[in-house]
Amino acid sequence: MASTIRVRAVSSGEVTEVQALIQHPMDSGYVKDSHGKIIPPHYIQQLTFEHSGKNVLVANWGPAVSKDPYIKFSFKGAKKGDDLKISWVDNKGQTDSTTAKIH
Amino acid sequence: MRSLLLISGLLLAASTPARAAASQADFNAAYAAAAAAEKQAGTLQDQWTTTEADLKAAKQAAAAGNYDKAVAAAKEAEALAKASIAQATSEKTRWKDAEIR
Amino acid sequence: MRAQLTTRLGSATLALAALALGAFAFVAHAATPNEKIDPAADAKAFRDYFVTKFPKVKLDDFVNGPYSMNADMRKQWEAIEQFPPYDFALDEGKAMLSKPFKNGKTYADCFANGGIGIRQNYPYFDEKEGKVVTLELAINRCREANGEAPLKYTKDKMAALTAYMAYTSRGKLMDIKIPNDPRALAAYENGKRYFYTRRGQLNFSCASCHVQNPGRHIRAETLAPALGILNAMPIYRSKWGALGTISRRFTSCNKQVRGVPLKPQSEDYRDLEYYLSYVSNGLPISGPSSRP
Amino acid sequence: MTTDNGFWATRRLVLQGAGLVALAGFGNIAFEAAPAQAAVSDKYPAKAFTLKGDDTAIKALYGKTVEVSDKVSLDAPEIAENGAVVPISATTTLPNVTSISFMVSENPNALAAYYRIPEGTMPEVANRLKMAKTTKVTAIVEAGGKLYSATKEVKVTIGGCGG
Repeated sequence: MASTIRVRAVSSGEVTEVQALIQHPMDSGYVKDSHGKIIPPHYIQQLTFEHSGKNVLVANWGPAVSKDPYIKFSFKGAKKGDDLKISWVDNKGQTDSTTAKIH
Repeated sequence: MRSLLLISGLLLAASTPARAAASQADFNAAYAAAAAAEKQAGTLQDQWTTTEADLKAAKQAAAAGNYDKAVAAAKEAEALAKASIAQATSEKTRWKDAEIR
Repeated sequence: MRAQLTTRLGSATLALAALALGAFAFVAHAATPNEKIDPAADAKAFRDYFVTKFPKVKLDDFVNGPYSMNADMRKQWEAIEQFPPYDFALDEGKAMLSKPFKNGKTYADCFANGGIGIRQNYPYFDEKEGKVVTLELAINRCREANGEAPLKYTKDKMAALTAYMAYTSRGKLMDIKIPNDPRALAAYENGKRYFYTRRGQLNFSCASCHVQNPGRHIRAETLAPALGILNAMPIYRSKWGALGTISRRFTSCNKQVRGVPLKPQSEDYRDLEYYLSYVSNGLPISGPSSRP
Repeated sequence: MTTDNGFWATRRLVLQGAGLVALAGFGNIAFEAAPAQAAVSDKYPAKAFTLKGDDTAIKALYGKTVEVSDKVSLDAPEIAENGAVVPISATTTLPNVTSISFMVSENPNALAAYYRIPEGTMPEVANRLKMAKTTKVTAIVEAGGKLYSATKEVKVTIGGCGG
């Protein structure tokens, strides 16, 4: 199965800018389906970005983060060609992870 | 414009509630008239969702034995369908007036 | 009972009001019968109308719909397009294009250049058949010719595939041809008729919203200009939380004016697509795109 | 999985004026360990995400009070084009930032996202949030152990809670 995580990590020398998009329904638990039944909550709770063994960002999310969530941030200390590991876990315990090269 | 006035007359007639309780026969007649008009609107590619909703409501009310409600909904559906026919008929030539030239 | 009747009467009255409004909305200039159909002149007038109405909008920017005329919305859109939610669908469409059918053939066998960079040539008029063929229709015909079940026209796989095909055509200019065939001209004219014809209980035509009022709001939505509107298809609408095709957009437009939509890829819809694409000739393909 | 560069280059044709877009190819790796080999401070603050109203959420999340600061910059649209997807970002000139969070006052649960910012990570984050209706949105920056905030109102005409 294709990864649920898409990453663009670009180094401009000192700073690496990271953008990620994750395929996830992010169901809030407040929305009804077409039959009027509540769609149970299903959302990513934690998303972690790790560079050379150290977390560079930990995102804690509630159900108010949009479907197919997006995040952008920047950090120092990485160079082109380095690995960036991204992983998430949702409220049902499902997970995914990927490793991206910094460009 | 003449047809529009005609429709408004029909509409008012349709909206006057029946004094006596409606029967299944009343419903059948009203529904058949509405369905025929809606079919004609269909051939003109101009049915309205509101007409469809009224037809459905009419059927449901009739199935539940509420013929007053069923007849009223069918009559409204007929009025709406006729309005859509009038619209489609007048638009057959009138659309040209809106065209950018 | 009384109350219910009054409510329903309300909606009927609305219908009448809408009709009456329609009747007085225009100073009629009488249509000359048997007018010559001149698509090139139409297209020029169409483009001139928008360029004159929106002098600040660059021609190529019309394909960006409401974002060409609202700075606050444009900023949100650009933020979303930095990493758009349809990104996953593009991958899916790309994979679909090259994945063999059961008989070993692929979509690439049905389309010029393997289906890459050809979006701007659709729809086209098929002189053998005497009808307009849209990209969505061509995709399903390709499937059926190769023993595959057709895709649903409105979303999901069809949207993903057309998204990828549009994506590989970005920046190419819409290039719709009307062959010297009276049937092609008739299809074009029928599409134009559909575009300008008022319908639905709200008595709106496509043009009521997308010619007369682009940039303005209807309920909560900002209306897109008709010029280049299909160049951005398919679109990911936040409202849908998914990609939708041209078929889906036509269908939802009809419903919004309280009209019963036609079947996807019915002849009127195809002709409409033919007309709207033709008058947007020369504007770049920008699809897929995100919209509210 | 790879993506070719021409792909993104074409996109730029249409996206004039958008920020620098570049791409990273990346490989899939099988997922093995549980994702949260996280430090204690990286524990998911489950309770704070269930509360109604900014104040209760802030209390549960931080246990301290917030002061408004012009050194916190919150970027939010005046009118959300669709409440389901509202681009929101925050940045600050304050030093020693350890976290940034976003509160959407009118949502059923005010806390939307809470980012732990380790040393070496810039105090700047952009994300997309849902908003049920017109609401105040607040960015809270934790810097040097204190809380600073900036608030904006976002008008929502198409709500982000379905329908």
